[in-house]
Amino acid sequence: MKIGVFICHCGENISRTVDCPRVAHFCEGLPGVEYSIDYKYMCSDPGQKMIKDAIHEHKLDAIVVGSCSPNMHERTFRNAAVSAGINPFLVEIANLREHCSWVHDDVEAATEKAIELVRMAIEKVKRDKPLTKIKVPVTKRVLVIGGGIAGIQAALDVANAGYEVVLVEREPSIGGHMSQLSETFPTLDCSQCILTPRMVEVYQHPKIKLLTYSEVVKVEGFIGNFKATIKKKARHINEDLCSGCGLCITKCPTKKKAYNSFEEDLAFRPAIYVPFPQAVPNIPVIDETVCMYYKNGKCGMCVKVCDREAIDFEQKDTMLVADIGAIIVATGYKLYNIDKKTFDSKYKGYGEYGYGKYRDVIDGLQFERIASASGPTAGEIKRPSDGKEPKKIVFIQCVGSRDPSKGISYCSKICCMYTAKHAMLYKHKVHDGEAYVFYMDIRAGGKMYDEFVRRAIEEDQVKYIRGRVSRIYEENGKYIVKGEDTIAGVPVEIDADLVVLATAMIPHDNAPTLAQTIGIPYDRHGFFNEAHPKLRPVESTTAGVFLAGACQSPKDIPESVSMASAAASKAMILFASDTLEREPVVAKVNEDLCAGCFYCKKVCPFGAIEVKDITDVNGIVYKEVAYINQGVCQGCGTCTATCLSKSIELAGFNNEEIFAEIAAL
Amino acid sequence: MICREAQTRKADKNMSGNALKDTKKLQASFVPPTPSAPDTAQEHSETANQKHIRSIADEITEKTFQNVSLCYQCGKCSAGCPVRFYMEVAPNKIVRLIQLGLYEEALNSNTPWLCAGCLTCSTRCPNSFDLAKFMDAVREVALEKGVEVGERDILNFHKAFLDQIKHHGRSYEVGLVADYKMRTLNLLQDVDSAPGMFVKGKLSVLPHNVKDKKSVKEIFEKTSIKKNQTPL
Amino acid sequence: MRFGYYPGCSQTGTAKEYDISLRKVIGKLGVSFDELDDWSCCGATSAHVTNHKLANALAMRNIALAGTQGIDNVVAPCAACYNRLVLSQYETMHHPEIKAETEELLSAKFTQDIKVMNVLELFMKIGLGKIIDNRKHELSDLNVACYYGCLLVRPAEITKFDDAEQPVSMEKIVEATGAKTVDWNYRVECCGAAHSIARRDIVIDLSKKIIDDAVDNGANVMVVACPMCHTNLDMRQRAMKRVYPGHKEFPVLYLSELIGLSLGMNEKELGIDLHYIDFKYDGNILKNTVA
Amino acid sequence: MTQQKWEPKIVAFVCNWCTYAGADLAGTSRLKYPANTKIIRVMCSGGIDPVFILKAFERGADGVLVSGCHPNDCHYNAGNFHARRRWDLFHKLLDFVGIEKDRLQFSWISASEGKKFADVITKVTKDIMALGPFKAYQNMNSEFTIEFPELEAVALKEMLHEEEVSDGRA
Amino acid sequence: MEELRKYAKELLEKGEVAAVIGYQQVNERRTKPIIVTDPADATKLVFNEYCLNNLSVYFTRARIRSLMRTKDKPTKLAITAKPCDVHSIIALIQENQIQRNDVHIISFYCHGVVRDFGCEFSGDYLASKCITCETHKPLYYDKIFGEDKVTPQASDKSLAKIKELEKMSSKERFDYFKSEFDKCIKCYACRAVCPLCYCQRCITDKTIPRWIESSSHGRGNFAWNIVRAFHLSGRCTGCGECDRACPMDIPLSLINRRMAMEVKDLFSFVSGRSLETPTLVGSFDKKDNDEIFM
Repeated sequence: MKIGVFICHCGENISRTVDCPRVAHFCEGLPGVEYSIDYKYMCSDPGQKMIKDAIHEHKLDAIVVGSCSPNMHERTFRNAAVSAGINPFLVEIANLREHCSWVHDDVEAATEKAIELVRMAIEKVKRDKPLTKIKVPVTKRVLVIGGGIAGIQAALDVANAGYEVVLVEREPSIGGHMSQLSETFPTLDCSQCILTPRMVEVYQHPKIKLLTYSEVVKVEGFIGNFKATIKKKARHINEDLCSGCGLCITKCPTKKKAYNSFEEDLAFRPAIYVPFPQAVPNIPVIDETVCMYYKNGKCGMCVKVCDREAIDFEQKDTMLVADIGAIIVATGYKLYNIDKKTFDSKYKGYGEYGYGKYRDVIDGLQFERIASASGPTAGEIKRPSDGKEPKKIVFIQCVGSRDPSKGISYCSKICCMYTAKHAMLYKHKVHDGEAYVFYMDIRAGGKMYDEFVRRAIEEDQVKYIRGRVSRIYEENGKYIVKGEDTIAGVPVEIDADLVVLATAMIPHDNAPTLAQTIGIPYDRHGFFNEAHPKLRPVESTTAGVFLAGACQSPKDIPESVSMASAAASKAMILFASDTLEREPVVAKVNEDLCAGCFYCKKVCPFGAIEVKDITDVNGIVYKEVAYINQGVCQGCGTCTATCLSKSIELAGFNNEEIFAEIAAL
Repeated sequence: MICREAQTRKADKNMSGNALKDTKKLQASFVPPTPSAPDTAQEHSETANQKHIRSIADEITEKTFQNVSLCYQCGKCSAGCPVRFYMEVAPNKIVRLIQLGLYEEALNSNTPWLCAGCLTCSTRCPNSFDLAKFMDAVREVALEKGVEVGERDILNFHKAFLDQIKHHGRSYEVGLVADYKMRTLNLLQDVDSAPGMFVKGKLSVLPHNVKDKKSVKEIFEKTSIKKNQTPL
Repeated sequence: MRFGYYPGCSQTGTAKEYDISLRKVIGKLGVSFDELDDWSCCGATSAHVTNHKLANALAMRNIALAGTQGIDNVVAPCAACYNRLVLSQYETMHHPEIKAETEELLSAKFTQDIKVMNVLELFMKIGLGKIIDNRKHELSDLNVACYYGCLLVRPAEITKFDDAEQPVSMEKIVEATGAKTVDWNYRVECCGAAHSIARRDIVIDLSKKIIDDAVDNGANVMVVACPMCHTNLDMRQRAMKRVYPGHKEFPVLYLSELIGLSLGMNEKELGIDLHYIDFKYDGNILKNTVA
Repeated sequence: MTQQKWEPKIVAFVCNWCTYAGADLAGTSRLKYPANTKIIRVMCSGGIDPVFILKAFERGADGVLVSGCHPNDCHYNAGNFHARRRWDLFHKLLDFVGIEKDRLQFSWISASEGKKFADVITKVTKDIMALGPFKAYQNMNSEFTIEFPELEAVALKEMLHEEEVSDGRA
Repeated sequence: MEELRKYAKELLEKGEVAAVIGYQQVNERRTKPIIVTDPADATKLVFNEYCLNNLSVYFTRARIRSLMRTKDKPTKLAITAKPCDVHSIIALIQENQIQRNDVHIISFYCHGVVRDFGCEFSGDYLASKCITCETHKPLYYDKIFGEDKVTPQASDKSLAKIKELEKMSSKERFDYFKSEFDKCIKCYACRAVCPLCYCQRCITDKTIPRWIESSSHGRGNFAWNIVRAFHLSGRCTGCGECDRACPMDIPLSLINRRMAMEVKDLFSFVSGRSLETPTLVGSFDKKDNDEIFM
């Protein structure tokens, strides 16, 4: 076998700590190595040409490239090899950058290590077998999880391209947090006015199957061939019969039994309800925990008044299974609840601000509802405790955000803007009121964003004070806000009527559970991880699963929408062809040697292993062996390690190859 | 940021030779105060053509096990400080001055001495910077350097208190007050409460002594502060 | 139940009554103390604000004594001592350098964590049920402002027994005596104890604010768990009257004294007569006489 | 490795999805850690055979690290759960036959834990340094020690190129 | 005894089973295995304290298995099994080596067997596994003979040895096992006698790549013995045949027993006790011990 070794300098990234010429020179002398060279940028066109030329000139059978992580350029070098006539699986990458030059300082030690890494790759490539990619069919249907603005946008984009969409929303209505907002920055246009037409479009779209009040409970399979199980929670309303007249809601005797979560607990709702008037679908839900019928079997008022007989107390949760080709996750965020937390909680509370204790210390979404014309105060600014109009209002930014001691280190990105918006909305409605904003930094990057903040300061006379607030306490119906103006260097105290805390954006509590269900990674906060922070921001590391909106990190509406469209187009790229090529890293059983213990079948996470009968000449079954369905196998190799007689091999990572790597140490 | 730009601008002016009386020239010593490895220190000396001296920020880091750069100047500490109104400079500014390498201003102010060590700032700091501990270290450094202390009386009280412990192992209030008054010549303060205390039997005329007084004295001797380790 | 006991210097002088009442109350609840033999001063504020090594060594000397005397939990009734002991132990156990240094300095070995408890933890451990069971009087006409002060609950990550901003444990204990508690704002504010002598002006201001807020929120007595706080809030009221002529005297009790009252002991037994501001509790009738 | 100062040889078997990506992140973040560890990539921690570890010891490794995705985060859903049982038992077995516990270490490192990767490698290197060279295992038969390089080559050959008899593939 | 012979004869005559795997007396203190296919030979069958062999190993032998695969009608195999041998059969059934329907278990109340042929049946010469044995009555059977008797008292020397080893330092333990494994001559008697070593080609015989060095030198011996013990961890039922078979007296079952103790501690699992419980290998619990992972 003739092997070519190519050592990349990566500009200076590798060569600064690894003596690349020495590595290349050392490899020249190794058995099997026909050709060895180093070059400044192997991934560049001249670099790739160098590889191709060398393959032709020296009649190489396999190549080893010492460069960056295989996650970066493995594909580049494989393609180069293929165009020169080498099987792509006879290309091995030695990770000299991420695993060597970037993490070590000592040139001698790093060079030694680089040589060993390349040697390991050479030994492996010697035993690599040519493999061909596996073709699998693609189901051209997208599952969109989350019906906020990101999910709506992604669903509409995909559906308008002519592909089917299943849109799953946990709440009774789509719309998400955007439907709760009063106005949006920096244009101050009405949030619901621009959102509701989109919601209706989703509802009426023939290609979109809308499943509200539903959750994804299981995802199996792989890119192009997922199988999703969706739990449709019982609404106790027959959706086909309900006309959405709302009579049941007005007649329900449990008027104020439950907090209205759409109004951020600033109002109440009955047991049977639609979250808000423009809800899509406009079909109520019965809350079993409140409904009298479920408590004592009596009432049934809604049944009596519904002339379409749509109420169904006996309705049960149902499970739906859908074949899916790609998944777009758009589950959004929630606001950091700043009430008191326990010692073992990931987050700590804000006892010093008395949230949860003082009714007039509220969070941003609550203020949105107070400012909203459709909200509990019909758009008049009134404080929750006594309904009086606050004449002095204090906004505090970075509550939770940028506060590692409370558990959140990141900037929530949208608070600077929405606080400016809140202050303006307040000043527009309470002309004689005073508005103060405590901030640490103003982060208003974006088109017309900084101008917006300046408008609040210059035109609307909002007082911005640079400094964090230390404490809030109540004194005679006023809230004493203790802060320091760090620019003037003077302590300040404001006796406010209402305090609005711009609390952090955090992922939903069950985001990690969903991530585990789908099989995508998430960070320590619970935000889903993108495949690459710069170049693959809308893809998860799991092929065929894309991310959109604030479930990936804090985002405002335009960012969520553009990310959703990007995710949609990623899914459509996948659907552009009928079949999909998959890495041929799959396991195979040596049937002669298989002892038929089927431990492999027990450990296989994908159910790819079947029982196969081996018959003798007389047609009598004389043994049973394991058989691996190549279409289902995902190539984890758990079976190979479990197999006692070592009768299973994983293509591309077979035991001989790994032994060779160990031996090269 | 504004403050720093202004300082730098002033520093530039200073370079042109026309030194203003209040110009603060920022030194290289406000680079991250984590103890640097020997090789990088050498590199530093080569480039800057001066030896890397252990800065006061370094000393504070060593004493407190925390990086001075942790403070991002949000001001929550100053906002909640109960004795903020009596201070010349806000507590967060003291950290800023140390971060900038303007040690004299920081050490001369009365702020560290007025700090009551109530831990309000440390408890509420969003970036988990223990400001109270930082203030302890600032005072300690000030004593080591022999800097003129902004609050003489408070220091005298601490000295008097520690003297009592050094000699008796426990604090002895009568001796403490007498010692403090001798140091400050503030003879009339507290005369209103002392007789009452005697009457109520709260103050004993004789000190309470620890049996093993020697061991306590030894602690004092072994940990005594060495003055003027390096110039300011 | 037995606990180690570190009284602290104040307990032998200005806070005699705290010591007396605490010992009597726990005796009644069937608990006893093993006083740490030959304990010395924890170093208090004066040590840690001027010399961190000294502060550490002075506090750790007592922890070392507990270790050699086979005491694995120590009650430090003074909030300042408690805070010094807990913090020094935390620092020592979490930084190997400090540990080695302190061990050498004191010729001792710190192998185990000694649990240092404040007086709130002590009563929580004894159990509120015990107080209720032994209660002679329900102090229901007392509206108590529970004053934690600064050092009792901070820093919460290290003291780990109650919330640093909105603590509840003292209220729970006080409510076990049948007294009512008021919600007020200065529960964890500092009284400026360290400057009690050198900067009396500051202390008077801070203490005045604390007392005023308690009164504004309807309290008729304040309960503290720290001799420093008590000195400032009780003794300094005389000076307060001179600075703020309208100031009305306001009784301040130690937690142990309040519990003692509910257990049926009288003011004299508990040493309440040693306070500057007189406080008499007779059966169910509150007599707050101005001296 | 240089003669004068002994440097431990450590092998890390890591899964492709979490720990390998975590190691990449350590690189992109320019975190520093000792250069003694060589990484062998497999698809899943569930696919690492205990014999790999024995082989590594035989081939002169002084320590081995096995690392994969955190429980519940496995790219293949359950591979690491099977691995966890396997490694727990194997670790106990090696301990019982007298191989120091720290020679073989395990960790869960996710793709976002570059810092943890660097910390773990540093810790493992430190632990192995403290234990010293694993001569006891490597020198088990003197004829195969490093002093006879030609025999070493024979051993290598035996390990990899011995003629196949029953696979029918020779 | 006569009952057994009569019963076996009937089974064979009725054609319910293709063969009876049993014991045959050699001399007063020795038996040997016999495969009875002719009903007339049923009279040779015996059962007593000298029936040491774990006959379930024969289920894994191709020649015996072929008896079941006659062209016209597949038949069962009968086996005379001690209660502890039944554990092995359970393990084999769980590992798909034999179906429960294909095996007819003839078992006995057991009160222990001797350590080796030629020994007198008493506490001093009781087989090690019998000392702590709790299954005097088999867990699964199709026919049972005999009556429950008391097992002689004996001291548990193997447990004492395990405890002794646990107290040693790593180095001492390493030296101990090295010296024990050094004795190995790679005869693979342990493998041949083990009912659970049924692989058609053992890992040690695999040559591309070479998993375990085949020469009987220190390293090869160490690797072989570790892999053998590891492959049996969570599977070994503790029949102790490996110990009896080893010509070099390597304490093989000592390691097996120690691993079984670990398995019980960590996962509350004992191999070969229940057909319903999932096997240890091939199942997991999300709450499994996570201690060793950083």
